[in-house]
Amino acid sequence: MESSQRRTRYVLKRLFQAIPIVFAIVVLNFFLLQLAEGDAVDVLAGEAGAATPEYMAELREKFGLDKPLVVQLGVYLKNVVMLDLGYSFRHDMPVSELIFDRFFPTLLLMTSTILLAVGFGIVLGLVAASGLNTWRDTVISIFALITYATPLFWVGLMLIVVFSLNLGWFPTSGMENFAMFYEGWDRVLDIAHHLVLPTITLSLFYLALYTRLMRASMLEQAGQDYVTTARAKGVTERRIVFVHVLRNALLPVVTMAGVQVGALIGGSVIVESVFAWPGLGMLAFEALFARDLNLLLGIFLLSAILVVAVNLIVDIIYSTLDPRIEMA
Amino acid sequence: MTRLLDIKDLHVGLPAGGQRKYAVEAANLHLNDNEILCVVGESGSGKSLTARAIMGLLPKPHVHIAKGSVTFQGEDLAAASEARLRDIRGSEISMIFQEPMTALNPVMTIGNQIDEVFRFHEKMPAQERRSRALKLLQDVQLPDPEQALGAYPHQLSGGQRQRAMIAMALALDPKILIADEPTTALDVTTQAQVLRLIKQMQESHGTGVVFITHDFGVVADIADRVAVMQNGLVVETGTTDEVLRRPTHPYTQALMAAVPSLIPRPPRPRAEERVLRVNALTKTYRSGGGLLGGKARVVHAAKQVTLDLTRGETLGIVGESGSGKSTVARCIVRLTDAEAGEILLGDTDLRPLGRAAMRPHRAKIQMVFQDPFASLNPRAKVGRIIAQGPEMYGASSAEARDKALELLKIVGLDDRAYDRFPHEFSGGQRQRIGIARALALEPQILVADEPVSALDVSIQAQILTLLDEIRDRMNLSMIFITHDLRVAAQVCDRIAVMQRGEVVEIGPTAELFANPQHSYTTELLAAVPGKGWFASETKPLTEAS
Amino acid sequence: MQFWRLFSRNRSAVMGMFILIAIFLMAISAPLFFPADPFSLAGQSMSPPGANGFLLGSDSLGRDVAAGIAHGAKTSLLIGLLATLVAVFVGVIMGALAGYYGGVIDNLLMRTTEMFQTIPSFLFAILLVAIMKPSIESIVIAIAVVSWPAVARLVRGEFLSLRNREFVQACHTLGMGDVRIMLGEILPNCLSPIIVIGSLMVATAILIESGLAFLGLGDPNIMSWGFQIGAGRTLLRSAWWVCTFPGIAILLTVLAINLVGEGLNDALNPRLRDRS
Amino acid sequence: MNFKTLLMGATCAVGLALSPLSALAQNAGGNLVYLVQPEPPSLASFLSTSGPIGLVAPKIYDGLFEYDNDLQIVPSLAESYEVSDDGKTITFTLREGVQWHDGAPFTSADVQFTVMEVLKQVHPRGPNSFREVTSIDTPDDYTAVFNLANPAPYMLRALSSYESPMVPKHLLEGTDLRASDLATNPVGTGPFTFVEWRKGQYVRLDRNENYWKPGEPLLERVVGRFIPDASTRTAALENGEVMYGAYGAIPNIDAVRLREQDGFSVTTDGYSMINPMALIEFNTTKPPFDNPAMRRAVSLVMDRQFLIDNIWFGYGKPATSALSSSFDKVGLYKAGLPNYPANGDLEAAIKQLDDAGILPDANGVRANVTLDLIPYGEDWRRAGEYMKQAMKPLGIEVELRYEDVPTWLNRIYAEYDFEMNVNFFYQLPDPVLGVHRHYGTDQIRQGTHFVNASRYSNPELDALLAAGAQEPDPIKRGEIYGEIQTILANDMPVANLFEMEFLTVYNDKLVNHATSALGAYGSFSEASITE
Repeated sequence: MESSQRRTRYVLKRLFQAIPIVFAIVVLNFFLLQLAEGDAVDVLAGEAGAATPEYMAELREKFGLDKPLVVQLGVYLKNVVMLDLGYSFRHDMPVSELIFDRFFPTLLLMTSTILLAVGFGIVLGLVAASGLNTWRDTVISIFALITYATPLFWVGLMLIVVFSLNLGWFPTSGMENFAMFYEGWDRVLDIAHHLVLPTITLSLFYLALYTRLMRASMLEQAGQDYVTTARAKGVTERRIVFVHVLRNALLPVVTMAGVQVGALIGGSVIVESVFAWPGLGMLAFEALFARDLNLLLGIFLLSAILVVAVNLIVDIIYSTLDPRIEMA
Repeated sequence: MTRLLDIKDLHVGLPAGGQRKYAVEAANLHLNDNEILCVVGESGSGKSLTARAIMGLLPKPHVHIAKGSVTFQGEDLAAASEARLRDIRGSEISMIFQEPMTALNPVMTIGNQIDEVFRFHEKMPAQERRSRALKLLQDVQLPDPEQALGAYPHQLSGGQRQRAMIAMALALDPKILIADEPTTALDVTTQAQVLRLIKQMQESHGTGVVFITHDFGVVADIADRVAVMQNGLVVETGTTDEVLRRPTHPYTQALMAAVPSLIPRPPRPRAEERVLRVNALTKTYRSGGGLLGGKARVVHAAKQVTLDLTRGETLGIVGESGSGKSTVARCIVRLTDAEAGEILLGDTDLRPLGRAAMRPHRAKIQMVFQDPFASLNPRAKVGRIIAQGPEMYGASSAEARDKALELLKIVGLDDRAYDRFPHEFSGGQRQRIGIARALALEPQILVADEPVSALDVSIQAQILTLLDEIRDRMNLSMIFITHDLRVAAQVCDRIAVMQRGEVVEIGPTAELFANPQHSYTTELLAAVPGKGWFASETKPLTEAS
Repeated sequence: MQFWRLFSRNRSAVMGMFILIAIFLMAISAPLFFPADPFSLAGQSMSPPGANGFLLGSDSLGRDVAAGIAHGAKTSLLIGLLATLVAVFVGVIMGALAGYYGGVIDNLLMRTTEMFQTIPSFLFAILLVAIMKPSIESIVIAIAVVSWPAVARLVRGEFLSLRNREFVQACHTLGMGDVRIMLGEILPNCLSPIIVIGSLMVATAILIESGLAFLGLGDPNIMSWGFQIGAGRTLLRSAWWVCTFPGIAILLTVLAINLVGEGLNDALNPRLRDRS
Repeated sequence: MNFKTLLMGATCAVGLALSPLSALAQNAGGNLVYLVQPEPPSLASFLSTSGPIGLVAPKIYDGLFEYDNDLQIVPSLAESYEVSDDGKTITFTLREGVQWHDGAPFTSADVQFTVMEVLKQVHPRGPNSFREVTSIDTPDDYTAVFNLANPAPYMLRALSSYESPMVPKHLLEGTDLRASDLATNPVGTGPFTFVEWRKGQYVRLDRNENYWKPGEPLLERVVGRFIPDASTRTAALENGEVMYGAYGAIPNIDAVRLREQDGFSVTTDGYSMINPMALIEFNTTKPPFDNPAMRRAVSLVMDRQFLIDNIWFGYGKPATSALSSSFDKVGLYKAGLPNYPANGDLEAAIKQLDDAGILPDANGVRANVTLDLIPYGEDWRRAGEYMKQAMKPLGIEVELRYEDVPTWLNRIYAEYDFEMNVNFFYQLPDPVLGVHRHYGTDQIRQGTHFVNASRYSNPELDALLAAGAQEPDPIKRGEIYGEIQTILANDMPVANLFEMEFLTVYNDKLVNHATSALGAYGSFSEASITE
């Protein structure tokens, strides 16, 4: 009872601490975006073909862009506190609705990527470490480095060419088959089918990181005293690796996975672009170039909250993996 | 009496290209049942590798048995397969290590770690494994065995962890227990308890024990037979009595001579001039707490500590880890800010001084640190380390250089040391450099925080002698922090005993040793290993070497 | 030299270093071998490698891909190095102050660092470049801004552990000033991890630059590998060489830097020294 | 001049629907997925002429007319029209029995409301197209009488579903048009009804069962997909995931490749209404381009054919005048003007500058200029890179500037902070609609996009433009525009580069998708997928 209570208190404390950070991010980005030339109205008018200055002034008034900056920021922050993310200038709908619509695909891609990258990274790192300085180690290290060093979009396009066009195994892009609009389990399968290539592309980039980290971590742990103790107890090498070393070696990997989540939302812009995956990264990218301030701030806000939440989850996972960590 | 183990002509090979070809050379040792063989030696003597070679636990692949045999009940372990060794380890021969914190897997419960021994060697139901583990923990006298079973290593104290390690090692009633410095990381009182436990367990099970240690006190307390190692060679073997009382090899003789006597040296007259007075010094550490954070943990590191120091005197502060002795030292040199009390240097209270106000007084109190490896900047040359003090206080670089060279000579190093980096020196030499640095500012008071505890016993004696010489030559006053009562007996004029942040007793060394007033002092004195073995034979330190 | 002996034990690191040296030489000697402006329309467009006197082919405007790679090497390395230098500079200052002083300063600086780490970094880089308008300077600044927090955290950790080391305390007892302790005593002792993280950061910076270029945020006036890839990506299916060769150049460079980084890590990290 | 009454029965449309191909396709039905690039900001085609809106909205809305590939009028919501002798009254007879997607009947009141309250008020080009319309009478539900101040022959070319969609009065009247729900949930009379728009993914339209054209639409469903990356769009087309891409959705380089493959076709049909022209705008108010010689020199040095061949892969036609050569059909285009060499003429350009006294300095540099590039895709960057190289031998050192859309729009049309700018304009079916906005003094409208950013002002030209707009006689009108083109060829406030040819790339299984002059901005009502 006591530990769950402490955990709750810890979670609350962390969330409480995150509030100023999230707000600082919003304010920072708000002012940064003010430095950009042109505004949402310019874009809308430019796209519309021609618009009179009167019409544009009218639009600015409607969007509240004619007010002093501080007032705009104040209004925005007030709304955020009331859980209202405002209205997207460009899409003409509430930001929360837009973001919500993209949240699921983002989460899907993020989760599958992390799972794949971390999962394979752990396996490869383990294999490499257990065959230190053998051909296995070398091949894995070089493979990991090459996947990391190859520009992401190049990998993506090549995967499309090979697996979609030449082999016909996977669809080129999108999240669903838009000719058929499947429902039920067919839809789940369809989405999974569409998820394969973007996930592989994105995780290839992160794979190297986890492989290397896992390898180094395994090596470091393998040199620890408790491994000698286990050996002195007559425990098999297999158990030493999989029970003793693995659990300790996972700790830094888990930490890294938490740190990566933030990068992943932004880092997926290219993959989302190449595979037309309807994620938040692309939405943010478009919002930036449309000067859709509310939308962009909303996305930054959400991603900040997401990062905080994921870090919290990672901390909790960490504390179950490592009994030395007490949450206080 | 059965011969359990026979080591013949053991050579442990080191990686090619190193300074030495063998870490252990032509070692011949044997072990009978129901006896404790102590392998004793200084660092680099090869004692630990000998122990590991028995178990086939040499750090692979570079260190290996190059030659010789390790016969265990008629079977040559040096030639045994890994699978066979695995069968033997834990069941027939088991091992305990120096640092139980790192030797236990931090993310596994004690119960699980003991359980593994059963699982890998015998088939028995989980229920039985558990009850046997519980029994083991009871046998090693852990206060709450039930709870210890589910505890993680970090939740136990150092002594408890080592008890758990012993329980694990004895789980299957092995014929041989190899103990690699099992008490070195423990406080004296705990050490005494653990040694007692090992002895008890050994006697009740009839186990043969190979006990590795550097401490002759421990050897004296526990060993049946002793093997002395130096630079990979076994230089002398024999019964404890033979080796300790009638050493034949010069190295053994020198080592024995270097063990400081527990009999305090003769008192010296105490000067009138008080150079330092510490009044009611208080320091509290807090951790945790804060916003929504729950209760803060409070540790009283120094509680109303009062001391004084006269010119030319050495005041010892003695205590176990966590007693607050280092905190007091750090407060005095103003590395830590005490929250109450006075530190009177002459008439100036140093405690409330800010950084700038403190600066002119800095030179008067200097410090010598414990760890000769951590206390010198690895990226700075020795000359700079020593000379930068005088330079900061206005000496020209030529003056500072001359000063540094002079100090090098005083601490027994030659001029060439000036342009070298710390890693080119041995531990004892580095400690000399540390002393030279402290002396460079010509201080009145030298605070030495465990200056010899990281050193081998022969080096330790040299450094203690050096400190003594310097004190006399420069008319220094010294505060000497140590956990080792033998050292304290030979260095200190007066001793303050600290426990949990408080000075429980303070007085002249001889009086304190002869007639301790506080029960804790008595306890400490009682726990000193090897009492009675050396006291009568060894001469006072000042006349040795 | 000890360092070199340790470094050269790692064969792949030595190989990486040779690749890197070759790339450096290429960057320096580009004007010798390709004296013309790499943007100049040198001949028949979309020539495959080897044809029409183009070693690595030409792009849709007839620009020499090989010349672009040679001249682009300078830009890409420059962006990588400059961005890393800026990031390391900022990161060291922030991390050193936070780690050395602790307390409120640490809290404040680390919250700031955390904030920058909470913002999706690539997106933030895009935003900065878009706001400052695409140019070498803005790309360098953007990459530095998203990279420094990692350095700051590392340096903070090092300072945190080193500030309580006895040699630092010895300096305190000598009455040495904070700045001198930080710069003269502590910093030299955490150079190794900084060098390692810095070397990897150069590689990451080059990748970020190519990513920005892919999204159309490169400097249009300066030849870089990112530019070539951005300009050649639509040709990937028809004239693979236009974007593949710069891609390989990036791959080799990033690979080489990583190998060297790993080698540095092995050579500079004493904990790993005894292995392999 | 009198316009004759054109009477067109429904027979024509019925005839088409009964053609054997369509009959076959009708059985097949099918779902068409096509490319919409980029994702439209809204679907309010009555508010915005943004290109991607045109790819979706005309499937939902109808206009009064459609236009066939020869730009001839085809009846749509208007079955016929009649122009009075003085050209000032146009009477439209509307189709009976047409329903909005929500079931309400379409009547003349909708036409009146659409033109007077919507298009004339909030449509970007509406105020220009309908500027002569003073009122609309609705004597009955199926008759709409347009009363004009002056004859406006060009207006009849602006009544397509793309240019002037008919919108439902009953849903819009009394609402804020600019914040209308119709922008994201459109209701029209067109062949497809709006179902769903998932941002970032697709917009889905299903067959309108009550469409007024018998037997149409043939397709069950039309889905517009948004794929940001060009290479992926091509891959999706090759893979059969999408079947149709227009307006540069498929890069020319890929189109050229697909053209050679079985199963895919490339066409330039379907763009005759828009007449796109690539060009350079000069800032004529400040040095160095305040000097016409500089502007002429730039126009002279450009190898237009190089741009077409190497960046647009053969699609396009070198510009030879301020007007597109497609206006030749209506007699407005003038050939043989100077300063538009197809392959560039460096010597002539140098001579221009030498004669004007703009001489190179010691380094051979005559001017340092910044060239802004329209941020609408890679091709324009390539064009800029070419131009930079092309101007170098002329002694003009160019710095390229590539900014995002809002920054660029702001710079060119609000701040006027530029020297030369690469851009493209739609010249549209009549110069009044698409060309006048470049050159008229009245079109110097700070803050309004895609108008006279050169700030070229020439009273003589203004007078000619005004005359050209109102001249009903084609011969005279041709003469007026001939003069206009001569002046512009000399003053060159804008250097036209080439007449762009947009490409539609499609899967051969898709048939009858290009039956109107609007091409991709058409309705797809006759399109079908064959197996």
